[in-house]
Amino acid sequence: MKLYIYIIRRLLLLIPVIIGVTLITFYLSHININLLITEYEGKIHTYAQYLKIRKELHLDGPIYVQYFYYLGALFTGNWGFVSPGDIDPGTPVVVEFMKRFPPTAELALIATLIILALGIPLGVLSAVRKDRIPDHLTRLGAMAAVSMPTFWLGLLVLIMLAPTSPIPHWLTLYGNGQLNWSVYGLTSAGTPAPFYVTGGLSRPTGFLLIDTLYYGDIAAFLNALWYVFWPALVVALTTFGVIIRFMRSSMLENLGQDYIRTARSKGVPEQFVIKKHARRNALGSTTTVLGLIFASLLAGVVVTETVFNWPGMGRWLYEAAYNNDMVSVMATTFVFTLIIVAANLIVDVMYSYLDPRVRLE
Amino acid sequence: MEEALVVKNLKTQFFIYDGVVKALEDVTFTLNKGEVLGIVGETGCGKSVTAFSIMRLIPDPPGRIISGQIRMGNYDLMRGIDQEAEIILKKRPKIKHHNNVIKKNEHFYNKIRGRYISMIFQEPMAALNPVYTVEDQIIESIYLHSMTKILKVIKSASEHLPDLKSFRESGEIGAEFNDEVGTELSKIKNLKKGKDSVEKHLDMLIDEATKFSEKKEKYEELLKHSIEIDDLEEKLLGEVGEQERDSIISVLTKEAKKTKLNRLTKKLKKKNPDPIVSEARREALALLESVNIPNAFQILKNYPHELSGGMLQRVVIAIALSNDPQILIADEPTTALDVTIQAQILELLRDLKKNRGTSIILITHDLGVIAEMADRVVVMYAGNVVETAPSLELYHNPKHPYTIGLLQSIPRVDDPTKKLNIIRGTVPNLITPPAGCRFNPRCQFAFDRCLVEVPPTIETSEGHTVACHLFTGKEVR
Amino acid sequence: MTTQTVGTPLSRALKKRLESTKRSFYFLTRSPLATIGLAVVIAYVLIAIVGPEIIGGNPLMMKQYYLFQGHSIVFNPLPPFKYSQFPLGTTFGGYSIYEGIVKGARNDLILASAVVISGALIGVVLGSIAGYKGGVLGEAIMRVTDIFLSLPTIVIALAFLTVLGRYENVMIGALIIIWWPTYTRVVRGQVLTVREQKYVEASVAAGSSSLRTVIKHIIPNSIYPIFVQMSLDYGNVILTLAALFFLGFTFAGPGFAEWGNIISAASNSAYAGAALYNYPWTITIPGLVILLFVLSLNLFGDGLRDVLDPRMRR
Amino acid sequence: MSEILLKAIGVRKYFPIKGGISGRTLGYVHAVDDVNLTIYKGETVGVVGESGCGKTTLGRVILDLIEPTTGALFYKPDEASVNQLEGLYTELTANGARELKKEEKKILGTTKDNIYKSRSKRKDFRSRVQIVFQDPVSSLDPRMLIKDVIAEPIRINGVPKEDGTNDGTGARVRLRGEVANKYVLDIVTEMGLNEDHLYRFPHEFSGGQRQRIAIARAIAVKPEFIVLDEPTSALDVSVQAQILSLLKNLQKKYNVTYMFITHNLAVIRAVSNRVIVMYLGKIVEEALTDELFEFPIHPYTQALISAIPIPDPTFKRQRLVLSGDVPSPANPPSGCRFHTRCRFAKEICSTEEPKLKEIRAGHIVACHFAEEILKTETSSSGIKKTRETAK
Repeated sequence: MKLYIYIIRRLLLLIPVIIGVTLITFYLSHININLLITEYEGKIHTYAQYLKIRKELHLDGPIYVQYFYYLGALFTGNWGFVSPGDIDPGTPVVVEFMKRFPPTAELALIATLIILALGIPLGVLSAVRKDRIPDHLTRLGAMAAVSMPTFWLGLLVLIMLAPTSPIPHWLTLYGNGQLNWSVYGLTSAGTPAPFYVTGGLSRPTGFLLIDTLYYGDIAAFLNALWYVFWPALVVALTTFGVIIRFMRSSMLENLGQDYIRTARSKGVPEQFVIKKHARRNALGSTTTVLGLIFASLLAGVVVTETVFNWPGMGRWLYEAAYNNDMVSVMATTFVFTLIIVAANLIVDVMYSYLDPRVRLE
Repeated sequence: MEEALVVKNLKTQFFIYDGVVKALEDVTFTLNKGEVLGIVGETGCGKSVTAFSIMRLIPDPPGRIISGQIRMGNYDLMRGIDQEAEIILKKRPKIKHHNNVIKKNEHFYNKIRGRYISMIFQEPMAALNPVYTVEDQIIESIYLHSMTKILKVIKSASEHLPDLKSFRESGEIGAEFNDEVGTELSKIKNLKKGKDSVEKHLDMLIDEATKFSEKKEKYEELLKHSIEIDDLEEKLLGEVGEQERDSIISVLTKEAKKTKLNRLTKKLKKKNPDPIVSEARREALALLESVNIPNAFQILKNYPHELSGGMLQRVVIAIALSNDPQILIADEPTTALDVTIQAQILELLRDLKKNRGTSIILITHDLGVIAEMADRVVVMYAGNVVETAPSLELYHNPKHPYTIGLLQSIPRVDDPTKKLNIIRGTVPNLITPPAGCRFNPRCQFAFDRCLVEVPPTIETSEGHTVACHLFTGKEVR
Repeated sequence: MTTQTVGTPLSRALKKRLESTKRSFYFLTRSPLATIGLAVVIAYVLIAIVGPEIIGGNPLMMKQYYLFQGHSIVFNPLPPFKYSQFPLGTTFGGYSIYEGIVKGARNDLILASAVVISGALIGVVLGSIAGYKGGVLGEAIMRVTDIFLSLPTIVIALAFLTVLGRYENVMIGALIIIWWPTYTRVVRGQVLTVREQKYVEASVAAGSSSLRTVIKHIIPNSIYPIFVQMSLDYGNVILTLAALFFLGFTFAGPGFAEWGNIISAASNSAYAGAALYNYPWTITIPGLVILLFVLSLNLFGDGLRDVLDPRMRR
Repeated sequence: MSEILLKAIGVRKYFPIKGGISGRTLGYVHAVDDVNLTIYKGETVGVVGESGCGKTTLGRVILDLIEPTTGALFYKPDEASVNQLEGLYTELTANGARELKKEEKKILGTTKDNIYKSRSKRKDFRSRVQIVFQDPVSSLDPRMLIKDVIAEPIRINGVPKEDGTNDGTGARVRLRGEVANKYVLDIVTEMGLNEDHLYRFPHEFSGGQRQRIAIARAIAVKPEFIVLDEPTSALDVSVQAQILSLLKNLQKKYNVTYMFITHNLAVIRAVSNRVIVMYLGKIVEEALTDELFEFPIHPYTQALISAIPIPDPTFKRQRLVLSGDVPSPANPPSGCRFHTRCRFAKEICSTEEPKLKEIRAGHIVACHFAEEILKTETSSSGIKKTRETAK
């Protein structure tokens, strides 16, 4: 099968998944009607008004009609407004989303990079030195990392890098470990932040790292990198154990295969037996768990953003949930789910690229 | 007759939880030049362990060659094995795999494997890496051992460029040259695969030669370097002092790193490959054609899962032949295949022996295959060689009770009236093998001496040796 | 078999079984870490059972320490090892960390057990159906499983807690919804391999009914990976629970004895200033308690997998 | 010949190949295609062919372990109904109905006594037949004691009441407690195992012993018919000889009928009375064993026989090495399925499918050129003849 046919096939398989996901979010958002109409608070005084608003929101029809309107609103970008009690009350959810998405994407991508850069070599090392000291250390370390509560590790990092900590001042994270929100231009108020110098400039992409480079401010870029790195590291550390474990076991399995013996019988030096023959095959099967890892990574992102006060979707979700802002909660839930679905798609395509047998089926 | 390989007192053991599996105990045999030596026996008798020990492919842990000698011509292949064994016995069960001595031996052996001794395996489906194309896996082997040859062919092709072009026009190979490209051309001619194939080869040669001329100096330099390395390897295999050996190995280690085999895959995907890749690919093509693969040029690009078992076994054989080895070890090459495909593969092996003069060790449990293929036969039982004889002699005058029992327990398609004779019991557990002769619990002739004394190997007639107390004669060892 | 003539065949067989059990045990102890893990887990379970009874008081809530400064009540943290009544000190809000840990062990273990056991049960039932029967029903089950697998864990839990309210049942329910698909998938995978085994076909050939085949052959042969999965998941459930409590989605007030809740109490006030740095024990100690428990579970689960995976034995 | 034990008519088994974007059925693997088969009481029928020829699937279909796509199966049928059905079937196929036809399905499907359709017949059938598999590792449940492995079919089906009778008329009884234990012990003793073995798990046995246990499980319910699916392929020759002789003794003692599926022609020659050769889901040749080995007619059979390595270095013969691989059963060649590898192939072979015809007494072949081959070729490809000329 050609690769593109495989991708098309995989895309078509997404449709039922997305329908299923919308069904779940629809169920959640419509089970508690009162929450749905909280944004009309203050406008409702009589029962007649209540009925009117219920009609406006199409909540009086049969369930499938409600679902239909829900889907319509979902795909036309009419996602409602951020509730009072949040940071920016009254903003359309879509606008809020445009602001919140880049920070989360930045964090998640850097965390993914750290995971891959650490996890794969360590997994290979662990397998090649099976049952020897490097293996034991790697496995124990990875296992300890995944056993840590994400928020706890985050707090420890914050304590370590707080301005009151005895480390050199330029290493600390600004403002008691909290990234200043103005860096992201999300609030008008706030103390001066590293990037504040360029304040008043527009944010072309919303990505901290890209924007600083856009304005050619290397110092700000390095500073931003420092800020992104720590939460990303926390997310990565609490997630990458799975990839080490999987890489290790799949390396071991591959090293026991007959074709490894064939390679050795050709006189292939041991380092290439590992680099070329075993690792490539192990990478193929390890990609299958990347989707799962990404899902747990996003869960870590929600917690980490809250701890580090990172102005992304995770923090938004936390605040919205805390304030019973159901509209924002459902929006973020839906988007997070879509991200995971998309990540699974990418992983499958990667897998079929790495292992030609998959395309055959 | 000249000896290609001498195996003496080979002893291999596996160290597992339940104890030490004495898989090979004192295995001795010789392989003569240009003959097919059959090794036959049942599961667990140590046939494959013997092959893997010769190739030093015993999975470690848990397995280890404990002692023994293997000589290939003048080369001592077991150099350093005593040193290794010493370390192992001391540190068991926690041997350091990356111990320097072991590592050095590994480097030394990588020069032997695939170059002088090659191996083909039982399961062709599993023997090839599923994520690399067929050509990738053949070229890998050529790259490792035949770099000098590749460069020489390209160089001489560039010298004969006008001739090659005129051959290309006529579509036929005419005059013969006395250098590398001449040999290659006569090889192509001998393949007799038709005009298309000849043109394909010539196209590739012309392409390489042109590119060579463009960057002549660079490739001349490479060739010089490659010859130097070859000389070093040659030296390493011969008798060298400890210190010199270490220095050669360290040079070769660096050299091995430079091959960058993991980049080969990318190079092969390029539209316009460099002449080295192109020549290697041409040789891979010639190899596939020589093992009678139809549409060889397309097959080069295929992945293993796209080919049938018979085809894959041919590819595996092509890989094994890629550096024209002196010895080929075939470990149950047809067991996983259907009878009609088995017939094809056996015919191919027969041609190979005839045309290339390769010495073959054929390992199988099928006495029928042995009868068709082998010149001499080694019968193994429970890690021991129990009988060695020329094929005809063995089938018509078997001596050892095990051989006799084995021959009588095969249903004969040519003689259905023959009654099947049963050897009672099963192959013993090799952790606690029976004392004395290991066959004694199953032997119908066993007497008290068999239970305590390991039988010596006795030569009963010219070239026929047997390890059994029932016979008397000249003790060979 | 001439050497073994003592006792009846059955007693000889039992002796052999004992050997084999010893062997399994050997494989477990070959990894000392797994053994330590098991020991620690057992210790936690004992604490969860006995601990709250010894301490007394409300087994669900932590004791609170406060003082009057003038007319107002102040909840200052107490350092550890200073007052015998609060051996590990207190958090902001004056909650006894020691009580939180001991009583929290019981609360956490009960909550996590409810989630993991129900998830595994659902998984075994649905996975066996999807794997053995296959067909349209099996396909449908797997599609639904796939959809639930793509829901992000904490996110969906937060959504449930928002929409349905912050109740214990909602939290457990949300976590079950997060975890059942994994089990369904694992069980189905196992059943699919076991189903292809010849002994299943032999049983069918002997006239055995589907139900009998599933109960006698399929489930016994595919159940072990579930135990491994459960032991590994247990830790993850604990972590997720702690995270939810840390985020403030408690269903029983700030004094509820739960490991994440202790850290929550500590860190909320920490946002106020440099307090976090000044009172590090308020988050370090409960965090270490979680870490130790989850790590032990993971070590044990890993060892268990090695023992049960015949490929690892040689 | 003696009484008919089993009769299969028009059996086909097509496995769907799922794929494409929607996972719809793209085609079918023609594992067994239009097979008619008669098995007589007390005989051993050998079924031989290369991997992918459908022999294993045929064994499963004959035992009703997988549902066939079409076909009818009769157990000890009365002659009249079989004749009627065969008549109907010939009529249908004579009309060129090679493809699956609804009508055919209807006629074969609704016939009474057809085991594939009748629930009660099926249950009775299951208690009278057994199977032994190739792979001794996976054929025994690793978590069951040998005692329970052997007792399982007894618990489900019971055993015939009168000891040793095997005519299928006796009522079956379920054994319990001590009696059952004693019964199981008797069976294993007969297989050359002892009481100690009963309380062990399968992984504690060697391949040969496991195969004995599998045979014990099959023989425990005193079946009338056993399908042996490559029972010795995974075993060493010395153990193979043990198992073959055990099977022979059991057949004598219990008067059981065997269908022996294998790719090993030497084994077939040693054990069977009659041989069926299959190629890509079709029967290509069928004859008594000696007849087949001495006068193979179908070019495929000839090649197969000539490819058997014979353990005698003096044995020289003309070798017929087939070119190419077995085509994929998902996309079998048109006409005669063997024509892509056949040395006699002419144009007609690729267009018209040859029917099975009786060429010599009891010797059925599906080849357009069977008569001609018989006239010219037999002397060079039969085993015995070559042997004589070689000497």
